[in-house]
Amino acid sequence: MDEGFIPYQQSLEDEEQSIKSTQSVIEQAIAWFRAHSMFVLAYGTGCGAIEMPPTFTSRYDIERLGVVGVATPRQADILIVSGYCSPKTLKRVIRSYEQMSEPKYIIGLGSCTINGGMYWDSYNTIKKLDDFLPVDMYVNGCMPRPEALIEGFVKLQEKIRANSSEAGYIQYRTRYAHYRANQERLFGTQVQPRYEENFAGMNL
Amino acid sequence: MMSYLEEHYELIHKTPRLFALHVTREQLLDTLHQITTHTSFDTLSQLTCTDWIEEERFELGYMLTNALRSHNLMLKCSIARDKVTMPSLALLFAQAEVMERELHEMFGIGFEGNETLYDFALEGWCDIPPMRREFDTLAYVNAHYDFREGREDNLDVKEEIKKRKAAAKSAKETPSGA
Amino acid sequence: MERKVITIYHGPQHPGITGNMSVELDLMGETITRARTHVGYLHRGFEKLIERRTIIQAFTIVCRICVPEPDPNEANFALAVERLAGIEVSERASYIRVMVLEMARLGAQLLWMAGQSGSVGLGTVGQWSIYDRDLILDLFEQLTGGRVYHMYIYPGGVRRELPDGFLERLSALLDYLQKRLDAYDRLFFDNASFQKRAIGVGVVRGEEVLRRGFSGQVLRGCGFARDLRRDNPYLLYDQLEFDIPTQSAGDVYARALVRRAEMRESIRILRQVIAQMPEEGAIMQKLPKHRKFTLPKEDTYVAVESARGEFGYYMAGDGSEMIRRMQVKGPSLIHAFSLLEPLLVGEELSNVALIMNSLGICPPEIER
Amino acid sequence: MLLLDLLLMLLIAYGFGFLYYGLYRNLSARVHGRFGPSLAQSFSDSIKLFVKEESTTFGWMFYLGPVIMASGAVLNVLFIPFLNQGESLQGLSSYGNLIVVLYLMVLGPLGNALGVGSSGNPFGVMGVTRGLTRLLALELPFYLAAIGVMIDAGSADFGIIMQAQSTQSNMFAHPLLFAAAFISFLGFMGKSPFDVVGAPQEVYSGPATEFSGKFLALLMSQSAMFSFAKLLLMVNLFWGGADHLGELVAKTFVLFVAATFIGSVYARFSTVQSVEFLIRIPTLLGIVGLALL
Amino acid sequence: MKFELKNSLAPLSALSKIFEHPQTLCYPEVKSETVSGYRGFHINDLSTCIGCANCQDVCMNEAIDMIAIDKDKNPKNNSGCIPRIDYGRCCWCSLCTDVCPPDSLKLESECIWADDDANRFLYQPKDKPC
Repeated sequence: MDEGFIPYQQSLEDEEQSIKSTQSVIEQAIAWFRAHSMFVLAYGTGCGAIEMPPTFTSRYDIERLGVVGVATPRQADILIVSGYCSPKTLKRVIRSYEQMSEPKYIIGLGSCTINGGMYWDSYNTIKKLDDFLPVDMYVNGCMPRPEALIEGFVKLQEKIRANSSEAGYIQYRTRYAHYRANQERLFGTQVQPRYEENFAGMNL
Repeated sequence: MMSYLEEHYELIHKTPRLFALHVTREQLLDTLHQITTHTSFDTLSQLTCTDWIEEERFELGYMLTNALRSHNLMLKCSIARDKVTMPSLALLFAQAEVMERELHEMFGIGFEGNETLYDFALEGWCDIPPMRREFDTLAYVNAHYDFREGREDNLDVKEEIKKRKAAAKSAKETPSGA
Repeated sequence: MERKVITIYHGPQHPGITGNMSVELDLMGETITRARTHVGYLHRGFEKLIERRTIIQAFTIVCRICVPEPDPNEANFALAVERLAGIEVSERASYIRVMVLEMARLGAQLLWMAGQSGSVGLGTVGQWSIYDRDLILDLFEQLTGGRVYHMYIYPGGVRRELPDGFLERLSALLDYLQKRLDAYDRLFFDNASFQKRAIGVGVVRGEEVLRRGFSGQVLRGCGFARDLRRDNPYLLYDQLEFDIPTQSAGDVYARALVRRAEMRESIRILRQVIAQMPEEGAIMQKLPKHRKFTLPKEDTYVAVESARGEFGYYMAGDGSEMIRRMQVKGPSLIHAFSLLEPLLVGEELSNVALIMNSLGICPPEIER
Repeated sequence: MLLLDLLLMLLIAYGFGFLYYGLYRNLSARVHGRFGPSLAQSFSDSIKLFVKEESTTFGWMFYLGPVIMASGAVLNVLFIPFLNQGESLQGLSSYGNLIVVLYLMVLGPLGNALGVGSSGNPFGVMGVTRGLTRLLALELPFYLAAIGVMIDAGSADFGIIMQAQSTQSNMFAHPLLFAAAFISFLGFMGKSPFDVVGAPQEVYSGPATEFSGKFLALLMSQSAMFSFAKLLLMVNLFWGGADHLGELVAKTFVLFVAATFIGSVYARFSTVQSVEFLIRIPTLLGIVGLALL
Repeated sequence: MKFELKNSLAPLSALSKIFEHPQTLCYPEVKSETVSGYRGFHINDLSTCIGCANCQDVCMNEAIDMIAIDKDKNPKNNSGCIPRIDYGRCCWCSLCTDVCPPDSLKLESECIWADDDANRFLYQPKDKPC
């Protein structure tokens, strides 16, 4: 473990180089459009929702990157889980995530989604978000600054353009049993509609 | 306003604008009735409960404030920690209904006359009421959630110091002994 | 002809909700027949966590209780600990605390304006007011090192000295905000279509408004000039002169006008603080080590006027270094239940977001 | 030859529709004091939505709803002539007249009602009922103004209407009629204070709540073309049409900027309020305008 | 409600904003300069850190682990351990920097980091002389 954060930049570039050669031009074009037009679901789940207004309005204006807030999960591509998440909120977050149409991504804000944050010993918050949902990008901070949130979107754009095969929504389909087991451990068995009915026919 | 309270109840002066008085569970309703009619303390601004587990009692605090919001009066009423219900104030104060719902869920205190005692913050909670002192939140967390790995190489600094001192001492003896 | 009633959730995932809570509405057409508020989405069990932390450790978690305006929580916590432990705070530290509280109030009012105008579709006001609030957050960044969560008002004083040139930058910002408030008057408060939407909606009147424990703009909107900064003064508010703006109509527009006047009052207070701030004075009292800082077996009640109403803290010590019990009562606990539910009956669905923003309902402080 | 003409008109409407939609986001961003997205952002949004998968479908009527709306928008574009004389870009206007276009403008909300009705989402149904009640009130002043223009020109045919304005365009000849038509034009374009149909703070985005993926892309494209058609209609009826494409773009741009700026500084009326407002002042203007003909 | 012309036309004055320069900080292109004293990532001067674990004791999030160091930078470091911060727990309250006796643990103002692998957030403070 050398000091600071391992430089994330070049680890992504060489991954992109290796994938770019295998992608056809059309796939690269589609990935470009997906990266440059991201619809975020208007759902402030935790205290990070206080840093979204400055990011989406005139001070930091994330619409320059093509990011717009939309009202319903049907129209959304990205779900921002902003900070801690109580089981009651997690049920609604999972339901919203499952209603979104693919390809869909999750951004986890703050340290509470990584390892429990400062509510690590609270009986009513979940500790690791990626036990229950596939998280595509974590943004560090308590609460992350608008610039950090934009940095998260920029890195997510690179990841979308890289069109990597283990993106979040693919993992949610392939490893659904793992996520389902964790969800049932928390909520009991009969709560959620089983998500896999509507991808039963698809080739995983 | 203060004169009425002085003669009728033994008042505790906590600060120039904060008073307290103890009342038992039976006298609660008519004391409240007397206070709200004779003095200007007619608004319930907070309903608190402190769990004194070693003295086996819940101490309920009815925070009253006057119409000018300049003084506060704390009505403190101690009850046993379980199987005791309190009279509901939902008819006297509309805001008491939600406060009682919260205390019912967090401490398990029953309030007769308050029909809306359904769940306030926790959904599908099947453990003992969480704010009671005997509920250990860390044990609950370790039972229901698991943390991220990768932090096992934490060392206890005191043992390390002892080990280094022992190593340093043994290093000093061996050259002399060798 | 039996009218069909459907139940919808103005739910946690909704652009028109002021945070993460939901209102269950029974609708006949678009008219609401019954409303029930559901909270608990943001419950983290603050009071349980505080019983596991020493006082200085609990100080850092307290400001996370209410997100739009964290500073009244820090001030409440510091005042309660100082009253129980008997700590005296220097005058300069009290002046800095008043400055921080008034700057936070201005930021919260600007954030309210964004929510209120968003609920009637006026996006432009929200874009401007959140930019102006961000200028205040820049000053907080230089002063405390944090944008939203400052962790600055410490039991016994404040944690850092003012950076040099801070008061000049603050008064420059106040002049800029004074001009901005006139621009908001033209665009938002005197906007004919906002007046058409806001006048006569969500009316709170009547004598028993005081008995039901409402506070803040709800009281001042229907004629009662109640403000804890003057009725039950704390810190140095009795040495500053400011007046309490009130309106008489008691509807959404009256509460908006009250907030408009309060923003100018906050600027006036901040100017007095800049003028009267003493130059020297210790900003922090020496406190014992955090494992040995104990509170006596005493309890007290402290209340601070936040941008939305009275924020009350009950705190009880038990002689150990941990706080025995701390209970927080924000204004939204009363406004969201015993006021919002009867107020929404008979209203149109399009007025739900309008009324919720006007009452200043902030869900994290309801269930903590 | 006609087929080529129709295709060219559709391409122009599609291109300008998205250009204006991108321009709308940029202009309102500048009023907000920010840069806003690139002009082609709306175009890339619709392409992204085309390659997305829909999360749910509610039977064949749910499919047909957006198709009917798109057909309403396309027919509107084809029946309104782009230029006021000459052979090219006349479309089907020789086969129809102003009354046919006014009838076709109702097709969109009708398709919307059918599609959303089959989805059964309460917010979608609420959005559609709001749309239909507001449409009722919007049509009143617009039809008065249209009748005034037809009486003044003596016929409902676009060519004659535009010929009659060769000396002085209707906007200056009958200012009251233009004012009534412009206020209801704001409503047709979905600009505040009449954008109650898809108000996100109230009914999640109204009729478009259930549509996702390709449906949403179709909705975006047809609303872009439909708004270009309405701009075209206003220019033809009240500004004497356009001799060449450049003049057409200039005139539609002016009307578009006026609508955008008004839309970004006014709050939104509720459904009842917008109906009450539209019945009083714009209708009065229309009646007085008719009397002064 | 009577129809006041003044109130209906007042909002149009807001359109003068289009002539002013937009007030946006374009983050990815223009990196805004960081404020001195902003609570960002940790830095720890290993030459003065004595491995006393005061920071671990005061941190209520239990975010700080004391891990053994390979190269012995500070002879006075009698426990041979230095702090490592778990950024899945830290709340940047900087209580640890207040209680650090040799004042070796500090917060720099660099604070922007996004990553798609959650296990990369165990942060080893950079060794910077403060």
